[in-house]
Amino acid sequence: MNRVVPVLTVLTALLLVWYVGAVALNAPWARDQASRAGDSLTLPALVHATMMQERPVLPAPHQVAKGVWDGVAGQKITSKRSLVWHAGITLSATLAGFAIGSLAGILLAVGIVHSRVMDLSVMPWAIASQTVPILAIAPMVIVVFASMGVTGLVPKAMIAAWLSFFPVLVGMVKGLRTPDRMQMDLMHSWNASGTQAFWRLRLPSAMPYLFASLKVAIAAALVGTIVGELPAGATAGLGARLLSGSYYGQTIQIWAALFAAAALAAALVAVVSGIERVTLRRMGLAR
Amino acid sequence: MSAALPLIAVWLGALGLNTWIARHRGPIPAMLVPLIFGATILILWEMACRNFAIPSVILPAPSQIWAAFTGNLPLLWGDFTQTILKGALSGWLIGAAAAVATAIAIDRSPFLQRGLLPIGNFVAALPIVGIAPIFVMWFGFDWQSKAAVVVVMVFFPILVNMVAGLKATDALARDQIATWGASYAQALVKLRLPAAMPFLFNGLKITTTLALIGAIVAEFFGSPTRGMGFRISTAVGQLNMPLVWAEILVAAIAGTAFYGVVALVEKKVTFWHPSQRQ
Amino acid sequence: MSVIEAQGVSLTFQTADGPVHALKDVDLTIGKGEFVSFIGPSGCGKTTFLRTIAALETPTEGRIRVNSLDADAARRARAYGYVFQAPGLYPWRTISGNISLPLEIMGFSKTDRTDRIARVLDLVELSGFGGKFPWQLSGGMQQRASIARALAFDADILLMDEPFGALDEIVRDRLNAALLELWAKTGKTISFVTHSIPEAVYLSTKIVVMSPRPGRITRIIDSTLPHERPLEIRDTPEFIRIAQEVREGLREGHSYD
Amino acid sequence: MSVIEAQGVSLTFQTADGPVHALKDVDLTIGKGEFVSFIGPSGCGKTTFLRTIAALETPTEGRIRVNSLDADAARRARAYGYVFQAPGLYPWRTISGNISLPLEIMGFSKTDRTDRIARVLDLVELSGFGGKFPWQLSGGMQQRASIARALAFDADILLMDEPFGALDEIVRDRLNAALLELWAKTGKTISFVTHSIPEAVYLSTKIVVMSPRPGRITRIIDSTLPHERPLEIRDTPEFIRIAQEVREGLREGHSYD
Amino acid sequence: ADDLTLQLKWVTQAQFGGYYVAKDKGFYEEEGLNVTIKPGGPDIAPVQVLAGGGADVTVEWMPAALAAREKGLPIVNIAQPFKKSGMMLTCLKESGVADPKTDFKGKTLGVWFSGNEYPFLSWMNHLGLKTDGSPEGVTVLKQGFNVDPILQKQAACISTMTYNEYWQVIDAGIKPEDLVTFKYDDQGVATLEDGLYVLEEKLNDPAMEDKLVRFVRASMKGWKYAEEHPEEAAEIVLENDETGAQTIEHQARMAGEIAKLTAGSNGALDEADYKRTVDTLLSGGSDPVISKAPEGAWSSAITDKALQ
Ligand SMILES: Nc1ncnc2c1ncn2[C@@H]1O[C@H](COP(=O)(O)OP(=O)(O)OP(=O)(O)O)[C@@H](O)[C@H]1O
Ligand SMILES: Nc1ncnc2c1ncn2[C@@H]1O[C@H](COP(=O)(O)OP(=O)(O)OP(=O)(O)O)[C@@H](O)[C@H]1O
Ligand SMILES: Cc1ncc(C[n+]2csc(CCO)c2C)c(N)n1
Ligand SMILES: [Mg+2]
Ligand SMILES: [Mg+2]
Repeated sequence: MNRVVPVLTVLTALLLVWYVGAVALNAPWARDQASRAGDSLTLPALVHATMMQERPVLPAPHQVAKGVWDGVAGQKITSKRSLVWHAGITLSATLAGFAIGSLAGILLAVGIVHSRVMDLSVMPWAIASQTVPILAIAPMVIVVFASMGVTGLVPKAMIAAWLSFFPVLVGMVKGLRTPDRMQMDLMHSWNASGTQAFWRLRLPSAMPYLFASLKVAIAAALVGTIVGELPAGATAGLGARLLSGSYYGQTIQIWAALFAAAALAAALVAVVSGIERVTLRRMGLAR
Repeated sequence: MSAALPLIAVWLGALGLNTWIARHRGPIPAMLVPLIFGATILILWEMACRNFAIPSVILPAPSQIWAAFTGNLPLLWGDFTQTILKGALSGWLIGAAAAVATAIAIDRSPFLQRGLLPIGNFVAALPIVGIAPIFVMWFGFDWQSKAAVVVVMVFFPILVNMVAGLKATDALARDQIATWGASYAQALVKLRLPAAMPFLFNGLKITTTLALIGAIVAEFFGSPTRGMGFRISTAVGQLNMPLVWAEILVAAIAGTAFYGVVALVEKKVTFWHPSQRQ
Repeated sequence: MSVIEAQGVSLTFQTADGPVHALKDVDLTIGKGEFVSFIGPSGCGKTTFLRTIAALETPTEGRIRVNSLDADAARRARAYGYVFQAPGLYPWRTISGNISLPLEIMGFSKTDRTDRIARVLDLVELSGFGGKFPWQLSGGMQQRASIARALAFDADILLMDEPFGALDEIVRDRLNAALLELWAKTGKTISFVTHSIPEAVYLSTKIVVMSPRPGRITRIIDSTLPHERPLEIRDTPEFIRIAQEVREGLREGHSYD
Repeated sequence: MSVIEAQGVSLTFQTADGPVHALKDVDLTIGKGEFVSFIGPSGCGKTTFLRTIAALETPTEGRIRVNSLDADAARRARAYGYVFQAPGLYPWRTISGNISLPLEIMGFSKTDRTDRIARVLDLVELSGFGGKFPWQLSGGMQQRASIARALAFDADILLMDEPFGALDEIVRDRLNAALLELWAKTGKTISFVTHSIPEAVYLSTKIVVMSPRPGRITRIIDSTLPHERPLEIRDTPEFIRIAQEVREGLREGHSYD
Repeated sequence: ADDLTLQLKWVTQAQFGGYYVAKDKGFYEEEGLNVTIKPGGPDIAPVQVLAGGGADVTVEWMPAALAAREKGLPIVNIAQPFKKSGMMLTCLKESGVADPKTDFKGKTLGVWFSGNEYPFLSWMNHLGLKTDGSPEGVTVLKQGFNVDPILQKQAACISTMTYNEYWQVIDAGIKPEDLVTFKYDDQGVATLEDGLYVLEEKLNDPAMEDKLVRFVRASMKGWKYAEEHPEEAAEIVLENDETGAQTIEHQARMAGEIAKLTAGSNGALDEADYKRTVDTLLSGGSDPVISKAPEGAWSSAITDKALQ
């Protein structure tokens, strides 16, 4: 409850800035139109004109809200014009990619912390892998998968996984190395095996790092999926929706899809945060 | 099947060699192991391209890529300055500064924390692909719009880590500084910022590579006729895959170097953290 | 003039398996320049009481006044130096850096800081270790560094939670003597938690005996020893009598569980 | 039969501002069932020596054998329980969970674990606190929990680094007696670091006095006290004589700096 | 039925109406074909999909196809449903561009890349304008997916198709009289668009050849139907659009414009058109798109049989 007031305050401030921005950015166009038509606009008329454009440079909040509302509530969920339908498609690939990516990140981190060969050899190449501009090779990934007969969700999920494994890897390596000397020594003095020290010391210590990384990773997975949806032939999903909106200069549609994607990302991050809070409380780490 | 056998043989051989070298301590094995690992991948790649006759428009062999790399150095250098130095680096610096400042602002005020963080999460989660065309519209075709994309892209990861870091001090240390009647700013500078450094660097490291991706990808949505993203999309259209991969090679070298520098600074700054002490 | 005044202070921690009554109805007045020791079984609330004085905990009942201010205002006025039970040194600063920290916060000049650091390092016998990092020191050395840190800025009130627990008898004797000397010279008010009966008797003008579950004061023993205290005073009958009284008080506390 | 054997052990730490000679030419043999106390000024290498025995540090010179194995092999054979100078409890586990941890690692059954936890909690007078988290306990209670953890799995060798430093006299006496009883009953070999001369004399069959810079053994005093030791033994002339000898040894060590 | 995959050059829209009509009206089915239509996108290089085995036939523009052929990827034009080019450069009148020969110098022009830049480059070659940013040439912008650069006045001219982007500019509120357009066709630099291409080796396989014959026959039937019923074609396209972003007005108009481009083609490539395309690409200064006249880049084998 004590969140409502602050959130609303910030929201109001943001909306205000947004409206001002919308007027400022859309005004040249409105003036241009008016002067082409041979008349000039009074200030109220100008403001009014900036709120009503069909392809505004920056759509006003209420236009975006209407776009989202039409996309969410104005259609049957199974309709191709429903944002829910597109979001569902994006979500499934995001979750699959996130699962694969974070699992890979965790496993690699475990390997790196326990094996010197992996520590020395994997990390530089994991970094290099992330510098490969994904949009550039995404079409190739899709082409290669397609030539193996795999299409649909899997190629997108692989791109999502590609982007999401790295934050998890970096965070987990740091987290798994966080236990201080005395804690490691205790384990040592009990002759705990690597596995035991992992489950009982390294992993619990790494939890705060892990969750910070997972939050980044799930957002990254969504970006990856959307990127994957662009060259995937732009058939369905929020990415395709963004692209087609962009292609036809439908700014309102872009922003509506953008907000749907951001809402999805925020929801996903919130879910991870929720799991984090429960887990850390269970572990007694959150006081 | 028989085409795969030599590949497996090479892979096993390299693995064995590396395992043996890794038993030795010191800087030379530490250099050697990743190099051998990388060399193995390259050899396997080259062999795969030849043995399976993979067409170069799908996947060029390393030797072809290298030829494209050495043959186009001035071009690649121009793209590098445009995309990495102007787009990625400036965006990363601005984004990181903004994220740290926001984290501190949020941390300072519980009101903002409750109000801004959820909305901040939301705004920062706007996918770049949607933002890029808008930013091109707002900030023009040149590197400024790319930097803006990078700012948005790196902001969230750094913010998340920095907020976590500012919460990371233990109760004793906080009590300690309270007894000295430290002002908020003093507690921040002397205690909480240093304690947050391991987390901050976590975020900074993750975003070095994100910054590159952002700058390159943003060029797909409109650019002048130079830059790595421009070159890649153009070269893909021309089926000049070796040049595409040469650009990717540049990105990989730049990204690894960028990451390496940040990691080096991290080592200097957080020398006291158990993960650095070992 | 009373410097610290506790009236009907109670403090209850709410934990998952029920409330813990760490302090119950504690009344205590500490005058200016007094040296008060707290002694009592482990878990009886000594640390909690010191923390309450320092405004690190808020009493659930009653109130604490320090220098006629409420505790938190006194904290902001930098009224005291606190030595915690654990050293709590910052790993990213050297020993000198750690001692320098509160001085920086309080705005001492660079040269003044250097002087003070050298002086307190010498006092706790750590000269030459200023450049080391905390994890390069032994347990006792870390504890001494943390004492040095609290002494460096010359607060009027010192709150010390088992400062000499990890030190051997001989260093401890020397530091006891140094502390007494400092106290006599500066007229500081000192609250001191210890587990050693001789130490409590040797140092204090007043000894507060506490007992657990709920944590409360069971005896307050005023010392009749003179202000001037050579080490040999520990063999006088007066000393032994007071020690005996404290021991009895302690024993009573223990018989409760 | 010798259980721990150190021959010419030296250990030097390399730090940014030069090497620190934590141990220099240490020779020591500890027989089966002995109770050896280490005493010496802060920073003289007691902790370092215990860590070397436990194979947590590798000597730069000389060698250590435990149970005729090298130290690391003995560690792998789970030859000892180690009580560190700081409690080092895991914040994400309750007290019971902390004690249970080494038992889980060593593969004790669930019921066995529950029994043992109850027994050692009782031994250190913490029954009823098993469900609390470490930060909900006082300093002394945390220290006792860490002792309980090391006792729970019944290792043949106990390495204890100032286990009773944060406890009051009365609990300390009781735990001293309990430790002696445990030792007599089980015939464990115990290496024990303390700063208290009476404690060292009361508990030990052999007292090792160390001195710093470089850390080395200056005296080894064999106790002539009988195995059976009521608390009153502390007033016997024999006890006082040995204590005096230890005190002299300590003083010698201090005169070096 | 025999399976066959068609890779489009761009997203689902009336530009590809003929294929969707053929599928929807059952023309493919009648020929015993089961055709999968894969939409393209800004970063799909159709020839690459072809090389990777992701499709059997692709829709591509001839300049890109010939350039790919010169890069060593043997692809062959088997049919040419589009007779005319729809490409043009659309300029704001206020930017002062009236005559391409004199007015482009120093202006900023928006161009599509990813293999679509060849016609533009050869046109500039013809005009003797440099495109590398040197002062006596033009400044080239890589144009994104939309017509923003002209609306935002970031460019004097942008690339448009007669059937699509041009109307987006109009829809955005700019009056036709405020615009100047230059069709590639009118400038004599037109190149062939939207042909059907396969890998050369496929033609050596009689079974595959037979499939392609049936495919081209059915596709042309679809195209001719679409030409006559643009409204219906637009509706069919809309049904097949999974993004749900298209509007019927825009697609119907597009179908009408496309009909103008397909009119006059029966599917067979006109050798004269081919020659003109090759000449355009070969000609011009220092940096021609292709360096020598290609051989075997088209084949009438399929259309000969399909059109009997
Ligand atoms: N944060 C907390 N949450 C719950 N219980 C607490 C907390 N802090 C202290 N306690 C409880 O309060 C009681 C008093 O603790 P306190 O630390 O004051 O003891 P103490 O007298 O300093 O003991 P010691 O000599 O062992 O340090 C103990 O029973 C302890 O378990
Ligand atoms: N990791 C380390 N790096 C550098 N120096 C160290 C390290 N650990 C210990 N030392 C140094 O070694 C010496 C011996 O330390 P040790 O901890 O063994 O002392 P101690 O006898 O246990 O002292 P105390 O009674 O204070 O615990 C000290 O001078 C200390 O500074
Ligand atoms: C990024 C981008 N690249 C190429 C084209 C060109 N293009 C390929 S097919 C086709 C038909 C349009 O209706 C067009 C214009 C574009 N538009 N956007
Ligand atoms: Mg305490
Ligand atoms: Mg020690």
